[in-house]
Amino acid sequence: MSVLTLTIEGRDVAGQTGHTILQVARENGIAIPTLCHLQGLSDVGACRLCVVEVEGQRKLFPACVTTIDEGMKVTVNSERLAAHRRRIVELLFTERNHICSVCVADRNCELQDLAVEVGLTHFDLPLLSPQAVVDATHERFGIDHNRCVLCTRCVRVCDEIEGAHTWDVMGRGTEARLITDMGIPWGDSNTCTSCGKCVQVCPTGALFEKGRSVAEARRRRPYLPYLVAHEGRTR
Amino acid sequence: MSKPRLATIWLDGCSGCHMSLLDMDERLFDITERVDIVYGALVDVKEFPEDVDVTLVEGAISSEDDLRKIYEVRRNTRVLVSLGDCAVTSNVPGMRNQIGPAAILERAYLENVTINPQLPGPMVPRLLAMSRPVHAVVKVDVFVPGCPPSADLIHSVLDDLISGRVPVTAGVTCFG
Amino acid sequence: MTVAAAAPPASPPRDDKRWRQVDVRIRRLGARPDALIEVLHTVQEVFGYLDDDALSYVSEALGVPPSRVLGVATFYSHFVRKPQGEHTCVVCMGTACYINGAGAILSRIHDTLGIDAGGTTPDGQISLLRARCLGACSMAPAVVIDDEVHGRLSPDGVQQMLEAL
Amino acid sequence: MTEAGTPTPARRRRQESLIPAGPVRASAHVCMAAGCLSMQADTVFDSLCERVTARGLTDVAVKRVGCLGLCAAGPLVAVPEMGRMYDHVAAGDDAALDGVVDGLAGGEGGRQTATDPFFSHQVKVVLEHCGQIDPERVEDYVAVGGYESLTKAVTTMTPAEVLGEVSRSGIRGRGGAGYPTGLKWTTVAKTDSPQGKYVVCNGDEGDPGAFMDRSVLESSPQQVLEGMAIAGYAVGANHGYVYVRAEYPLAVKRLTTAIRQAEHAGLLGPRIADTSFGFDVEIRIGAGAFVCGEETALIASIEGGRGTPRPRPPYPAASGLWGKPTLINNVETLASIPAIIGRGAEWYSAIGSGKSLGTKVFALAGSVVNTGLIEVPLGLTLREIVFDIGGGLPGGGKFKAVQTGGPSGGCMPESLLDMSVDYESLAQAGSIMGSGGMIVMDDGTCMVDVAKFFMDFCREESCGKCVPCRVGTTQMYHLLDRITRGLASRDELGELESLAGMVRDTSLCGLGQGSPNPVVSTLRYFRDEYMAHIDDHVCPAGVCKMEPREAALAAGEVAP
Amino acid sequence: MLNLAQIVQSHALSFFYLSSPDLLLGFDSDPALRNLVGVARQTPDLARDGVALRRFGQRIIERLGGKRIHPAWVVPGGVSRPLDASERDSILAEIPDARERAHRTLEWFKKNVASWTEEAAHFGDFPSLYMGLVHEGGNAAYSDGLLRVVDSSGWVMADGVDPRAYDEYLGETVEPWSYLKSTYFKPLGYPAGIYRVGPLARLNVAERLGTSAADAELAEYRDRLGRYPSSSFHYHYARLIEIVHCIDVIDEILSRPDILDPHVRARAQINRNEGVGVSEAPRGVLIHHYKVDDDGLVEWVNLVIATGHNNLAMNRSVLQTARHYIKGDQVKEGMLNRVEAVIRCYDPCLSCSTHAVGQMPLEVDIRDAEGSLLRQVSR
Repeated sequence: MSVLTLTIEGRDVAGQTGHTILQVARENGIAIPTLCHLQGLSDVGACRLCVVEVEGQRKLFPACVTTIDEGMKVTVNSERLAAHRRRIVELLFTERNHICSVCVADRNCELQDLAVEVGLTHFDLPLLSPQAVVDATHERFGIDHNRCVLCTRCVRVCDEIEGAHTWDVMGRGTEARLITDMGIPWGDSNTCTSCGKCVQVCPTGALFEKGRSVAEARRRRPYLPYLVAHEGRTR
Repeated sequence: MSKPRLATIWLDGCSGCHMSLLDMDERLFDITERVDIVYGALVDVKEFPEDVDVTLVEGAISSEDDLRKIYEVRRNTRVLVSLGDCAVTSNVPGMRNQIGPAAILERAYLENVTINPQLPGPMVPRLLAMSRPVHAVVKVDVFVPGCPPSADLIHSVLDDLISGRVPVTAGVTCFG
Repeated sequence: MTVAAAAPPASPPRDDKRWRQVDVRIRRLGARPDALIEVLHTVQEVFGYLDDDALSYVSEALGVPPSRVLGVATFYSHFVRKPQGEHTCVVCMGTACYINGAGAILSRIHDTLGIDAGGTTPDGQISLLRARCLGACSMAPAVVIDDEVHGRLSPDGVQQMLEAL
Repeated sequence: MTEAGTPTPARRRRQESLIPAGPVRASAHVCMAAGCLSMQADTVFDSLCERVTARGLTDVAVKRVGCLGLCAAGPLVAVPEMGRMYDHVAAGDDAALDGVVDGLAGGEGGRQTATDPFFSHQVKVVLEHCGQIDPERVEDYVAVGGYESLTKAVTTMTPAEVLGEVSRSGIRGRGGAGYPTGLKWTTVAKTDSPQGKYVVCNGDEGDPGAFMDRSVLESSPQQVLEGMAIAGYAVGANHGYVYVRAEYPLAVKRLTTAIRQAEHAGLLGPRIADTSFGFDVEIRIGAGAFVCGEETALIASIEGGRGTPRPRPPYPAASGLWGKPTLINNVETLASIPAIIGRGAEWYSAIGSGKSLGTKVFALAGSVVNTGLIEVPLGLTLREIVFDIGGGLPGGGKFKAVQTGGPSGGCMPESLLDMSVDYESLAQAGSIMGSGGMIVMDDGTCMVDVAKFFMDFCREESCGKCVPCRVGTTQMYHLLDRITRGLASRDELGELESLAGMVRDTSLCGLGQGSPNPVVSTLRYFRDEYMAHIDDHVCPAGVCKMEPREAALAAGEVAP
Repeated sequence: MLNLAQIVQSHALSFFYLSSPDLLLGFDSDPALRNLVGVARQTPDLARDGVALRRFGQRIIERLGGKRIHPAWVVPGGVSRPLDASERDSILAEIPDARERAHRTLEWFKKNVASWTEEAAHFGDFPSLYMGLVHEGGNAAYSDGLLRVVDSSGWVMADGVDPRAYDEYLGETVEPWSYLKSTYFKPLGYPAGIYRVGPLARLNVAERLGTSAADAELAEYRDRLGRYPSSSFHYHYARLIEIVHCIDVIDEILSRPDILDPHVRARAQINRNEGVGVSEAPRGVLIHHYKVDDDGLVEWVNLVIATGHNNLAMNRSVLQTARHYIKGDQVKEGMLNRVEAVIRCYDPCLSCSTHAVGQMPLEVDIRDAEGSLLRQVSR
């Protein structure tokens, strides 16, 4: 595995071939906002929060899936990127119904943290306020589609780590939403092993543990050792 | 130089933001010494005055009454501050936007009533089709998200405004 | 937690011989998971639409997780999950048709049949569908009634044709 | 090679062409593409056969052929030996039918294709055989030189030489992006892959208002297959897929027949032209998703999944279908290959101008007299295409704009009519070549409404995977909708423009990146129309219905 | 304890921030000065006591629930985490100061009560029923206990009522001119079944409060005003006594040996589909009635908020005060202020109970005997 040298934010850094800009940046303490990325799961480059500028390229590149090249000059923080990230977080907040004040994940949600990180204080765009349901048929867990940002972490962890592939996305565009098996209530699923990995990886209050309220913040992913062990393994 | 004229108003909100304003405890008197409170829950003024320097607006715009008031506030205020998630994002009052006001009124005033169920009549302000954040209707100068924003944050915002600084809430505080 | 429902039978009651056509198609494609879309095409050709039984059956036959099957079946607008009417009326909403008045045609059909795009008349006679582009742009605005393309239609012309069905 | 159709007047089993045994003095080519077919071209074909037989013209053939191009004037019958074209030969119109037969018998009538501007300006490479051969008889294609290029390639040229020929021809992707085809082929060829490689023909053609691929597949499917086989030989792939839209049933039928006949004739399958090179083709039918026109989404669809694009790199040329190197070209690109190999790169690069070489097929539609299919050398001006070839606007309508590139394209106003149609100029004008849809709009069209139409299209066709496109298109649509209802403020217009920039910069695939183009280009050339809607609450073209102000004010939908 | 802290802070807000300007500066004083700032300038100590008492209540809520407004500590099945020793001790340390301020304010009020006799007589002084929560022994209850209803002479109309049966005793009706529904006591029907809740009602309904200092004050309260005082003006006096009481109860609770017990959370599945909870909110009886489906999703809710109970009483009080203070067609500002002051006695929270109208539009129609409109005054 040969080592490549490049500059990120003007700093000379080195990384192994095949590693992504995100990996190398984080190894060198350079922060890049992410949402759909989760170490241990395959990357899909869907939320676009981690797009960065590469010198000599008009296009922006998602740091989570773009592998490094020798002599690459990467800019992570620029006015343009900051504005794009703020807009992406705003779009997510306006797509469905993210009412932090009454959400089970209040003060324990990555989308909420991102709003602070990108400096979002309000939404210029109107809230789309779609109708979305809550499925609490599972004995221990529930899903609130109002809070889902379609990052598909749950789909990936269920497929790649648990192997049950209970979750998938149905429909297209902004009508897309998560389903269990043939679109049946979660409690009736016969592929779900009730392992709860999806609940642990969900960045927002969409997947939650029943009986555990906002006051009892749930433990987050760092405690899932087997996820880190499967670094980047895709199936 | 006369003291800045401060007003507070609360539209479709739960008064939690005003309570948080009072939660600055003794510092409240430091603020009241440096400003004239010309309108609000703590003073007995009925008409919104003219040339107000700063108005803290709590609550979403949900009824025609809110709409009338916010236009009046905007006309007479230099710096309009959207205080709290309801004003900034329509928050909980906005949750009815998914199903519209009719369903809410029917549930409360027709279904859940023992005798003479009826929808409250012409004297009360009509609910708008959508409950909206303040900046969806008028220009807002400062956003203070939070449900409620902490007393410290409200104090620092007021302190900045009184001293002529532009308060920065981006990256400091968040919704919820 | 309700007692886990008995797993759906390996293959749903298939007294209908049309299933054999589906089985043949599955076998010819080697029952590989990536033949999913081709098999769904066959099921829709044979049965007219994709109901949950059919989707579950295909999921079992190809070894594709049910959630993925439903995900694919609902991604593509060609697949329909409700039985279609006797007759189908597809209004093309491509650019050429749109600027030549396809919108007026669609609203006239809505007024005549009382249904919206994607719906079927209560008597199950006519299904109204909206297409992105049928490639009949030279005859815009175009409407396809039961696989027959009709070009340069006026709202009145469409109404007469529908009433004749 | 099977024997030509038998001349006996017995009722033909499946409407085969009427071909006399002896020498043929003249032949009537009846267009059987979807357009004319929908105007009962098959009845026209039967009537002509009966009349020719009744008149005892034993040296006249009546052939079923593909698209003759001028769909506006369908049903069409061409007599190539006399350079004539009969239009509006309606099924029940005896006078017109007799007119054709009189012509065949030696009389006058019909248009002279040599002088008619619709035909004279065209240079047919891709459409060369369209309307000449019977798409459902491989013999016809072989008779006009079909598969000679494939045979020449596999027997006399090395893959590298084929690559060189294609690269030197300067041909660029006809799907829309205009990526140099030679470069793409070389990348695939360079990547070695023991488990094999694939050639994929992208026939998804989701652009509304574009029907070039449909006509090519319906009129000369063999040409595409030959192009795929040559590509397979050049890049070292033995297996190909043709991905065709479900909305083109006739194209699928004729392609299936073409594959079977080609395999039967040894032109496809294990040993092509008795060499060790084998190439077989499978058809994959799309199921209605515009996004599947994008390479990685197409791959995901062929793999039986949801058509959601994947980030690139890795590009399909390096790792595509099932992870193997995959060459993906548009129908039109592949249909040009046989001519390039047959007549050489120099002949092809002599056509066109600058960096846009060769010919391009355009689908003329909208408010233009001669709606139909044309193939012209790149570099012609918009005016020549719309007015000279297209015959201008019907009923003397006033030209307002022409839209190219579909939902990722843009609108060109009158001031750009003299702009040359090539990749670079279109990009500069804020549009893209796209697949070739060219829709002419008269002054009865509201450009804001058109922008909203395309945004509505992108919103519904977005695969929903990446945030900027999924939510961005929906929010841009709402802003455009408010503008068309006269409710929007200038601030909202600012929001629209800033959102457009962000969606273009950050979306994962072409659909999202291109979705703002219609808005940006109509804002660039028709900003006054937007301002009329916003400031004066008026739709200059009278298309949009303005909401009453007082109601909107009372509902808090607009600021005072 | 959280509820008691809430009562202390809410009563402090009502008395010091909202009502003290009338009581201290006078109902007829200049409206521009008749506010908290005016009080702070004139009697800084009283204002400081108010702020301190409110802070005392809010700090308890903040320690337990993480934040002063919308705290997140109470969960289905108990509370999310136990109290730790340092929190208990820091609260205990603040009790003496709070107790002293409470008593000082009560003494100040008692000293001046004579100057408001006229107001006391016309601020909603009419017979009505009273409702509140009571323990078996007759002690006032704030977070459990059963409902008791007495009339103005003390006759017990209903006692030991299980909260689940609230809808047998309470009916709701709608007036076209208000989003606030009116509740009435069903056995007496509408509008006869007018009743009051809150501090005045609680002290009438209960035999005693249950803490020595407060019960002493209660005895003096009853000496001055009679066993069942019927004027809404006395809400103020009752509030101050309740502040004293709540502080003492908090002290008791914190001194219990098991206060730091970690077992504070019960976990259960959905074993019932319906539940009613009643407590004494600062402004009076608060009823929450929920129905959930088998998965635990709330399907149906009915909340009867304290201010809703008092709606009929408030309307009656406005009528009485207006009749008394508005003579002829001359209306002085102080008179209109009294009409509003009577509503302040109830300490209504219109936002919580209506969620629609935030401001009190006050319009007074002045008609002559025949009812023809003389003048219309709005404030």
